[in-house]
Amino acid sequence: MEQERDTYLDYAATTPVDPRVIDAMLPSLRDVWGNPNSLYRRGREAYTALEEARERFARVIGAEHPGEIIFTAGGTEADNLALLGIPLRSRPDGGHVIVSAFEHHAVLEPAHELEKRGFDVTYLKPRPEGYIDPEDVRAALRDDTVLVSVMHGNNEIGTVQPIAEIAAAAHERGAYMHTDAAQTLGKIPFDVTALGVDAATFSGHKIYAPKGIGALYLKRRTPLAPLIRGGGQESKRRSGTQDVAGAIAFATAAELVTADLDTEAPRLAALRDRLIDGITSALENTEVSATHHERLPNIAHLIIKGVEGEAMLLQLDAKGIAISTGSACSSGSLEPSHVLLSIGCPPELAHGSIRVSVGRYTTEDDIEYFLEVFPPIVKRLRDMSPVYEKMFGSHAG
Amino acid sequence: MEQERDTYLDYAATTPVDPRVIDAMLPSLRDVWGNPNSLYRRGREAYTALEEARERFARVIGAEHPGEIIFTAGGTEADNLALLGIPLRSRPDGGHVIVSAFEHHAVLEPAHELEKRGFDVTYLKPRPEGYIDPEDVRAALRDDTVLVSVMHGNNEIGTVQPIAEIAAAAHERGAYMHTDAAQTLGKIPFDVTALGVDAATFSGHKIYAPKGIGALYLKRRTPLAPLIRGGGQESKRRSGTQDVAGAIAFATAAELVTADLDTEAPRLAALRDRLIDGITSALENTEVSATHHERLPNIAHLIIKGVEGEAMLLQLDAKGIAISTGSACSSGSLEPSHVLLSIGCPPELAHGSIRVSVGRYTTEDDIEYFLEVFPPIVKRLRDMSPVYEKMFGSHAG
Amino acid sequence: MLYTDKVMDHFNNPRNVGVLDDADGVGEVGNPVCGDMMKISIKVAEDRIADIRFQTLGCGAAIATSSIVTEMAREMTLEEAVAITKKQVADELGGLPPAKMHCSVLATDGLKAAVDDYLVKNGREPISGGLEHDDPNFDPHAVPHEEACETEG
Amino acid sequence: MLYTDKVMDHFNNPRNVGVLDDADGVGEVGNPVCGDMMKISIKVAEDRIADIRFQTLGCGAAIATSSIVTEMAREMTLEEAVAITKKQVADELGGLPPAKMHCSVLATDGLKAAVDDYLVKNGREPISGGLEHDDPNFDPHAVPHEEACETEG
Ligand SMILES: Cc1ncc(COP(=O)(O)O)c(C=O)c1O
Ligand SMILES: Cc1ncc(COP(=O)(O)O)c(C=O)c1O
Repeated sequence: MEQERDTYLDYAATTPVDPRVIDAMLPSLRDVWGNPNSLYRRGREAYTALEEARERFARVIGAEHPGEIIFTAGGTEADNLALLGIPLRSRPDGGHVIVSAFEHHAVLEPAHELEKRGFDVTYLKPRPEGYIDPEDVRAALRDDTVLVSVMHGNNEIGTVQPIAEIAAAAHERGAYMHTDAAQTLGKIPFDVTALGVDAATFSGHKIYAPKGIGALYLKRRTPLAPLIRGGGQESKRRSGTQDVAGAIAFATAAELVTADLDTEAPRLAALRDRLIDGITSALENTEVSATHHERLPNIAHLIIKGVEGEAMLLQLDAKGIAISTGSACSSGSLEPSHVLLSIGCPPELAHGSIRVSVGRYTTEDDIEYFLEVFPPIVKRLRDMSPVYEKMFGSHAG
Repeated sequence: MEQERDTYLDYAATTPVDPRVIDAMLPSLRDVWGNPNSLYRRGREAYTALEEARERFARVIGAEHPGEIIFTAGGTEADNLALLGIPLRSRPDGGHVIVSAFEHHAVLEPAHELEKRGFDVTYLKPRPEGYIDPEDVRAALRDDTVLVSVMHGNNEIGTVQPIAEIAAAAHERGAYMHTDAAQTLGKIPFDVTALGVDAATFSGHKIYAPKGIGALYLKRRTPLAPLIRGGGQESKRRSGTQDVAGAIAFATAAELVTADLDTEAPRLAALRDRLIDGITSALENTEVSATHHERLPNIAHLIIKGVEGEAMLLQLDAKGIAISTGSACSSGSLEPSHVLLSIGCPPELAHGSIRVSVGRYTTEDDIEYFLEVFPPIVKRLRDMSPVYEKMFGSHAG
Repeated sequence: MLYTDKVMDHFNNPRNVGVLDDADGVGEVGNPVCGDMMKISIKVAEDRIADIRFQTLGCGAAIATSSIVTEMAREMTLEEAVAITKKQVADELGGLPPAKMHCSVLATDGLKAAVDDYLVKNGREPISGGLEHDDPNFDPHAVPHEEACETEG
Repeated sequence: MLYTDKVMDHFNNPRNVGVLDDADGVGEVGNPVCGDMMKISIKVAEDRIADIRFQTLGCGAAIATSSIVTEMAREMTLEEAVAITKKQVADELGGLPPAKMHCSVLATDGLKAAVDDYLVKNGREPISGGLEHDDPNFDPHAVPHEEACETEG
């Protein structure tokens, strides 16, 4: 059967849970299940476990104080909390907010909501190379700019933004700085203090922790209106009984991904580069989507001209390979990836994009298998296309 | 050592995770860890697992359609989503909302937020017996009432509200009806269709599932503005990569608590009644806080006059017993329980309240142990009080 | 979002792929900018579809609906062929995810265009009544709210 | 919110509980409506606290701070006794959770009230300078935002 192979190359979408992470969270599910807000022994044990996880996570990201970590249900909630919470508490009557145009929807959607609530939002276009230039941020800043949110590593094209410089520019004009670091923690060196940001988003399931846990780093004294209100947990910034097991899993996972970063990052980068070389040399009319040199080691993003992304994805799936695509079809909308469009990629090419992302369990063998399987799939789909020859020359593939 | 005993009597605060629930979620952590929004096999497997969990949970609560279940990070998020989402989508320019005054903070706090956003909110006082009378709801309804939110089982005093009648009254006037059922699922028969509500809140860690998972039931065609926006998961009503393992755990737990309800409810009620009899006959100046006869089988709530709640809690803790209290001290505020105040309990008595709640693993032995340990603690604290004799007569305890 | 086995079968083993060199009618619909493009060529004999081939650039559903529509149309009269609805195409495949329903329009439109092309080339009146895609009221975004597709991370 | 071991020790084994029958001074502060109430009685010899007892209705911190303040005050001059600050009480216990800091005011206030009571009964001027609790600027709610306590389910 074709499904025998199991070649997972979509680590940017989600990661397997590391068995060590499961082991770390099981005691909390089995024994330390108390409510961390209760005063008796079981509650205190859970509280201690939660606060230990907070300290460990704070240490991993270079926060000065564990109280700067707010545990959330994931990256999306953390993004929403920062994007709505900081402006709404700092300038309840409205002001100006800057976000980059190629943010994750978890940032863009709350930005749209801010517009409905009286804020002016600038959606800053990335440079065609696929990154946000600090000069462009500087030019967009206004006296009433309250927040700048620019993602650290882009989840599609994998480019890394110069966050420290952007944060400095924001601070010069008195704006707070948020960065979505869901894709960078554990991929490149990361330290909130070195970056100088006021807030940063993290997601557990991108770093080998389970789905449903994440965190917002919020520098002390940064104003924040809560998104979820109630019993006042997380120092009144995020109500709801805390997911202690999730927090432990998350802190453990964060320690693990940063511990072997020095050896993993070059290993992943080599796999990524082999993959890109292999594709671009085997197939004509293929290219890397964004040329900016600062990039995540684990994401390869390519335009495969004249083929539709979902079709490639499904054909690869039939061979046991998992990847993702920025084609419209895969998103349920009719628009291809807003990220690709934002860097000037024409829609007809954006429909033919694929993202291949590697991770902890990816081997050279996986890449060679991909390179063996992929070119014939593209050739077959190009052969089936009514327009490939017309649009891209006479020899398909 | 005193801590040898482990008598957990705070099931209304949180519950241990049922080992069967852990077993049910482990495959999803270990193997079915794909992103349910991805198209390839691993994604489809996760999607199928998630949708199966949704169907199972929908069946347990009597929903007509699995799409009526929105998974959230817990009861608090579900309450916030209903309280903000329904009014803000139905009447963006404001209107009238009714909540009972003894709701959980997870309902009251978003209600305050609605006020800030231009809504008129009525905080309906319960009757002194400790329940919400449908006639009072009827009298408070207005033509512009968009939402009525009355909790099913009160988490402190354990009274059960006549939700079906209240929902009928709300619907007569064109208002939507939400109920917070975090404390009732698995304690009393529960069916959203029989209750006739448009929305209902559930929390995993109250029913032997892990913390950090919950759900909002939202009847088809009920308008809802999302609270957390982004990738459009949960049919655009709650973005964020879904906690598949949590959803499976939650559905499993919900099936288990309802499966043995018929035998468990009377067993718990007997334990509760033995506890109440034991306390009130051993100690003078003690009484049940709310007399309303419709009540949860698992919660005993008592006023222990002339003693402060946290002191009782800590003394019991030293004997290995876990309970909770509505005293101010335990909440970090200076106000005692808003629930007790709302039913007319004077603050000096509210400070002396305890909640003892039983559950799946509570035995008769636990109750007898409690009844052995508790009276001497109260006597000792009353002896230490400068005002007990003056206020409550000559013989302390 | 899940495809049925039949969709996957037609996607993985599409029937009647290609171009008929001596086609009597050719229909080309869609637009690469929208990510999908389809070309159908037909041979006609006695006002029935005697042979049929397709080429499609598009997603799994686009390819599967193209494939199945060629199977459905073969041997049909021209009238029957243009009457195939997108719902019939989807039903024949055992259903399509709501967000993919618009793909079946591509297939039926391609067929209609090919039939009309044949008729017009032969000096006859077109019979399809226009393409659904060109209908100003056609809104491919109109997906039932609750079932709209979701995006991945 | 966690209590230190020393708080728990003083809460579980409070020192100097009771009333002195032949007290020279008695201080009663707090209010049952607020959940806490304290009574201190002292014996005074040569303007030093020769003996001391307390009764407290209140939470763990209220009882522990009452207990420790009686230990601290014993043998002190009256002047030294009224000068004990709530911070010293908390420090002596190895710290208190921020939300409980106001409890130490009860203990120091009780002591001040007892000393003043003794002085006034003996025709002398009170020396405590007033109770902190009665200070209109005293805000027991003023807890640092980030460390405020959390409520349980
Ligand atoms: C950059 C980025 N931000 C936010 C998110 C959302 O995080 P989560 O899936 O934990 O909600 C993701 C992934 O989905 C992401 O890649
Ligand atoms: C009635 C009620 N509603 C809501 C909640 C909040 O649920 P969660 O702890 O899952 O956020 C609780 C418990 O804390 C509760 O008892």
